[in-house]
Amino acid sequence: MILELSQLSKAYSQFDFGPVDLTVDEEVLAVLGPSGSGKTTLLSLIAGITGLDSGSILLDGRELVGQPLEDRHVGMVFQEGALFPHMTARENIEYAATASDHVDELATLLELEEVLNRKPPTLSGGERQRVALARSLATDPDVLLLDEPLSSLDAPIRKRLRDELHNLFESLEIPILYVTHDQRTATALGDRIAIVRDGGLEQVGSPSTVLTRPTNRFVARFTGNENLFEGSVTDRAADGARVRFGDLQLQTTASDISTSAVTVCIHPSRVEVETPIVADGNRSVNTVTGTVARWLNEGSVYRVDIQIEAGSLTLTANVRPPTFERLTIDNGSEIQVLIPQESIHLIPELE
Amino acid sequence: MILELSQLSKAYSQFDFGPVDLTVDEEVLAVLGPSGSGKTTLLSLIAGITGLDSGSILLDGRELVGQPLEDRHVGMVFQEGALFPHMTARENIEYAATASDHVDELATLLELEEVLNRKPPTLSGGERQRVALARSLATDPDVLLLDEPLSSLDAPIRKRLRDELHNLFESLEIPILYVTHDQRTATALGDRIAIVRDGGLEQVGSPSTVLTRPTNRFVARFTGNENLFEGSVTDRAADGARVRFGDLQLQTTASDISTSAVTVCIHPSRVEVETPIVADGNRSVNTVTGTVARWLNEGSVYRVDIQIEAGSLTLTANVRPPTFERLTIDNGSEIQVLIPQESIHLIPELE
Amino acid sequence: MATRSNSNRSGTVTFGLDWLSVALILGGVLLLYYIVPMMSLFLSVPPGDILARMNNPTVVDSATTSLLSASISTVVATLFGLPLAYWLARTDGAVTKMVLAVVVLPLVLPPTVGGIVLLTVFGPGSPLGGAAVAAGFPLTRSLAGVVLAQTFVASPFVVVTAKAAFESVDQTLEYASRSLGKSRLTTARHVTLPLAGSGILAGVTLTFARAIGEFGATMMMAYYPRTMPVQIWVAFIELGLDNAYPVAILLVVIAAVALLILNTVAS
Amino acid sequence: MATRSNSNRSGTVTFGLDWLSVALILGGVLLLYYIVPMMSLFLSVPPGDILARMNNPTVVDSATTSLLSASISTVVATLFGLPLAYWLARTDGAVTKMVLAVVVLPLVLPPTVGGIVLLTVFGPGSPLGGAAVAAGFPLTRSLAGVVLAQTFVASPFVVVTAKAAFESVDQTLEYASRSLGKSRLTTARHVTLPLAGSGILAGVTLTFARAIGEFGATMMMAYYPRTMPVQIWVAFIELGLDNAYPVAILLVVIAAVALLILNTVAS
Amino acid sequence: DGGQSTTIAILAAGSLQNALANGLEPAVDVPVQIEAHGSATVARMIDEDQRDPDIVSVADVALFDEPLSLPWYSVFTSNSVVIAYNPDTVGGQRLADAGTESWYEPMINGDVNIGRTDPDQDPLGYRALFMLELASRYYDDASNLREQILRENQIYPETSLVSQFETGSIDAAIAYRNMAVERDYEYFELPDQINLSDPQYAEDWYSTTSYTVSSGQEIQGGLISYGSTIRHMSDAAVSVFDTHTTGSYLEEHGFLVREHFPAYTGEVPQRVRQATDQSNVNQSRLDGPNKELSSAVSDITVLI
Ligand SMILES: [Mg+2]
Ligand SMILES: [Mg+2]
Ligand SMILES: [Mg+2]
Repeated sequence: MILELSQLSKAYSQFDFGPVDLTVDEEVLAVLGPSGSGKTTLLSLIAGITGLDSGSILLDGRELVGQPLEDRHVGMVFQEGALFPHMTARENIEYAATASDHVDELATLLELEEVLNRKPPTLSGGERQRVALARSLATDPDVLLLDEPLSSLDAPIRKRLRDELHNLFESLEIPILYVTHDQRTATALGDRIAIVRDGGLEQVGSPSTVLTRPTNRFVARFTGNENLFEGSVTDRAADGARVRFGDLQLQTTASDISTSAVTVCIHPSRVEVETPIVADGNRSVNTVTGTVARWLNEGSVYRVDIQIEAGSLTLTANVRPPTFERLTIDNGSEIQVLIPQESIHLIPELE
Repeated sequence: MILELSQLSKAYSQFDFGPVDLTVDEEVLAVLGPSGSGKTTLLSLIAGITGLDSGSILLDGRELVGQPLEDRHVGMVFQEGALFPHMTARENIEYAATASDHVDELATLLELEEVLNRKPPTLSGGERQRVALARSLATDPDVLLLDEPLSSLDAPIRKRLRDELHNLFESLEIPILYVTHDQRTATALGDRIAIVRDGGLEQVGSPSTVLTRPTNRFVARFTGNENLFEGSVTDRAADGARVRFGDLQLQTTASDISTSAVTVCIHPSRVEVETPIVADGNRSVNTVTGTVARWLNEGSVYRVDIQIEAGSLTLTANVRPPTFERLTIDNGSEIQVLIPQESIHLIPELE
Repeated sequence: MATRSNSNRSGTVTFGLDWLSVALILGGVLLLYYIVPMMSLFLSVPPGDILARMNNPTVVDSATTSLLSASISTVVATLFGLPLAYWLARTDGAVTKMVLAVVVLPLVLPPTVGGIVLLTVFGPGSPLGGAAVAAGFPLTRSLAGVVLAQTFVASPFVVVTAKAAFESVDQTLEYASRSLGKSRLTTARHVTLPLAGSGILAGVTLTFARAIGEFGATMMMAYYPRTMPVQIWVAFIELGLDNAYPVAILLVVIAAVALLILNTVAS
Repeated sequence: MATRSNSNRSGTVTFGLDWLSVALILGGVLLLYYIVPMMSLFLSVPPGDILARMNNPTVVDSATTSLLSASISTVVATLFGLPLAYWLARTDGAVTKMVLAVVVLPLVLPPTVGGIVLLTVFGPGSPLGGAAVAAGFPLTRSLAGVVLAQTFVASPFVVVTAKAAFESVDQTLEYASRSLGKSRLTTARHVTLPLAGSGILAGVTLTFARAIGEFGATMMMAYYPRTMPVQIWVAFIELGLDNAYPVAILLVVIAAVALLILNTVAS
Repeated sequence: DGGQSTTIAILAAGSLQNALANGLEPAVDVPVQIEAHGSATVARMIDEDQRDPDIVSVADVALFDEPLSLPWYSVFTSNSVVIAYNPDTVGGQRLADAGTESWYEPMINGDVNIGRTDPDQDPLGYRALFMLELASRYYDDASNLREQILRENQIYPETSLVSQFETGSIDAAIAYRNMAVERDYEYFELPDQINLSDPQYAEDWYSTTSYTVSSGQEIQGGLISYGSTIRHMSDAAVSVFDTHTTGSYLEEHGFLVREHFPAYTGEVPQRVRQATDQSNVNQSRLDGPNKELSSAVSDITVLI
């Protein structure tokens, strides 16, 4: 199965979607973007809920455009589950099932045996989403679309279900589009990630590429790259360019920068404040010093804003709790910041 | 202003809330718990939306119980904002404002000048929540209750608004109850955190206490302590007990454990896989070796499941991307795990 | 500040409570306005008289006709009205508004006039009515005539109410059903209708109530077979109120029982 | 597998489309059932005749009475009905169901009987009616009588419809308003009513339409001052349909214009 | 024949409803369907093709000429105008106290709320006016009763009049005798000179009053006479018509059967005349020879 979207577009009064070209193989494509960016519209167009203005949707060569949604064989898991509230979990799944033995099979697969006789309002969020998924799968869909199925769940349940989905998706050999606004979910589940903004695709690629090599500021910011600075390339060499921003001048491994004006992008999780014993001779590190301006305990990590002494820049670093405690970090403490050369990503700024 | 709740209780057909005793000073109390645990009920009882069965709610000595909600002077920011959809943002705030100059003041404070003339359905989630907050503040409330105001927001906006709220809350000198199911938000905003479960309080304390010293398994799991093992204390000394779990025997700094049966609790963010140069003589570390069983890229962090060689235990560690890359971690790689003694928390298990 | 706002607020309380009472009193007055005449009706007749009528074959016949015709009219109105209501609910624009206006217009016409106008369309003298008579299925002076009259007068209620009910059903659920490969009909039967159920039931209730109480149009279209409202009329012009009231009470009781059964069975 | 399900699915399509057409046809038939009699009414009279009636003082008087009384009845029904509807919407349980049943019962009573029963309560022979007459404000044979009759027959519609409208307003918004220190009344006026607006408007529309078309109960309570339905009846008896139809058309036109204005002003 | 089924449909004046349903119907073998409205409504319904009854009977034979125009009819019974009163109301009691001889005095004084029907729409309505006019002349101490007693707010539609009376909203009603008899109302019989029931006063006395209805027709006073005709001739219709116009049930229900009834106007079919003559002979109800009294009984002359 392969899903090929070409020149898909749809104009609303306040919002234009597309044109979008996208091919999804038997893989999980995580569609990541802010609310209102057109993620749900994309799924609605594929499912046939929304009519499109122009474009083509080929599923293994079969044109879906023009077919009513009931004939597309596209499974959709809606944001809040869209379970039929007057049917029990079992009835919801049976309603969809092409074969009746399917129901128990799916119930076992998604660990739903216990809740089959309960009605949706009495189910927890996680159970509801699993029933919705089972219901979609009961039709043996040729494509599976999921619209933020985890967004309303509690963190521990979300984490567990994410793991389950990861395994389940690997076993399904169909194209899967998974819409989310949560970068961690997209990274954990997606074989590839598509970043959506204002009805268009900004970047499509593997999670690590999208996260560490964003093609523009929007992608960078949306994937948690909080350290974005305007800079300029001062020196190009085969093994990497030097870049100046603020009063800092740092060595990078970036080699194919076409413009002089760049956005310097350093993900907070790649800023280090401690040198590891396993120092690696091949990896060169820029070292600067600064003062802690503010810190915030975010549970698993401390977010530390560091005022760089060489200028007026503030660099944010994610610091693990043991490190935070070991270094007795507090407002005003002096701190040494290590920025690996390969962690500095340069985004060319076109005029 | 001080808010004192005593023996607050309310029975529903399927769910009993309380009795709850809680005192909130001029501080932010983050109320953290899974959905359905009674967080919203707590706020509803204080606001007067839900009638209570018994108990007392004193606000600076004034009894709120029995007063209609319009007389309590309790500001409430509802989960989805509950903005009046037929009024513009300005009209929403003006409707509440005791003085008209208040509106512009608040609009400036919350950066709402641009959107004042728009109606709620056209606002983004973050704008909507800021308007809702401005509307509540316009009444000069004596207490502020917030019901998951950020839960429906996109991650970057959530992060930014969380920072703004942090500053705003510090300037308000009233008790603030902030309900959330997101541990990171609770940790970042709360002066104290209250963990709620099944209508009762499980633990109330500072963020770091609740996170690192959970009093039971539920709190531990809900605050992201994924490594929970049944163990037994083998040796008690003044400087800490030794604990055995699985085939491991580790030294801890825990000194006041009354029972022999314990739950061993090690937060994944405190499990280290690299020795820092800044090694600290005072801190003793347990070292074990293991094999990587699975890893998941979660964006800012990799979650790595490590099979401990000494037994059948699986320990989860959060690993920062540079570390992950430096150690070239992959399924099957051997890895050394460092568990600081003070990072091992023991929860007494009472029969 | 606390003092200021407290006094300010307690002022609002008194005001608010007052107005709450006023509102409750207004509602209570309307309720009394329905109850008192009904009580007065029930109290005006000794129970024995009512029981006696229940053995009167004419009254029994008219009760049968009323129940049967109102049931058929309700079924017809529902069967034809729900698709219209669904279309109205799922469409917007000028045409929708005009159609909605057309649905409301039969209410404006006094029922007797409605009956006369229906006669011009369905009476034996009209092409349609003539053909029907020739086919042995007269559209006036027959159960069909009663149903035509009641449907004209009562069906707008189920349309208007069901429209609102359909609007309250989340369209996502319909999309969900169809994305599971179910046709529009299957979706309507298994998803939309059950979920709009209580609103539709309210509309069906209004329609049945109005149909079983319909007099003016029914009298014009079909004086025979007599429905209970016509029978009440006949009893009244025969011997006055004392003669008519027991039948009226029977009508209210029968309709109430029927509505009770309808609402119990349906929910 | 693709082949199996494809054939399977295209089977469903044909079936589904057929039923869709059937549904649309059913709705269309009902719409025709409203339109054709109305057309027949309009086509039966030359426009000149209608214009001529517009200068007839009796007709003008009855039009005035009808518009005035139906407006007052609608206002009264709304004023008294909304609190009742709100209470019904925000309460659950056996009592609520019984009250709702009481609201529906006036529909069951044929309007003429309803009028007679109202007479027993408000007629000059009753204590209440007698007192009103003594006070110079007779409740029958007066505009008050028309309003009482129309309100009895038409107000249930606004109650039932507004109840559904209130139920659709998220109660959280009301709590939000009150937590901002606003009284119940302020909340009702500024939050609940505007948000339930379109549903209430539908109920008000039904009530006005039914009130302006009411004949049976009005005729009993207040033959004078004559409303248009009474005038239509009188015109019919005096000189037949040719005499009555222009008045009926005028009634439909006036009601349609009034409803149009009502719906335009309100939204 | 004309009847499509053996059931005979009778469309009749409302005042006949009870007599027909409980007197005629049990007395005939043929099934009958009776529908009753005000006489004017009956005439309108037929004229406008809304009804197609086999037999039509009205309380004012003038309606057979206008708006209906039927070839023949039978005048078969009469009724009289009475004053019905409700002794349970204050006004009704005053009337009872005043008695048969001076019933009009409390009415003049305004102590009694009286009800009557619309003279523009309903024969009983203008007959009430004729009765008062004649009473003004008949009673020595009464004059101008029409002006003194009548108010527009006494007018109710026929059905409403009964409701008003029975619910105590009015103290007294100017009504037909049979209504009072059938429903056990308290009532005053009025002298033949003013009650419009006696043929001997019809031509010279009753006819001296008149009323112009709103459509411009002037209606002269006359005998209250019920007329009936067959619109669809059949054996069954004739048989029902016979019992309808000559049966003893009429008197039992308070109608007045005069010696010269039934009397025919127009081209009466022979079979009808034969059937009814037979009945009259058999029942010996007629004292004198049957003669056409069209001039005497066509109580109302319509003057355009
Ligand atoms: Mg979306
Ligand atoms: Mg909640
Ligand atoms: Mg969330």
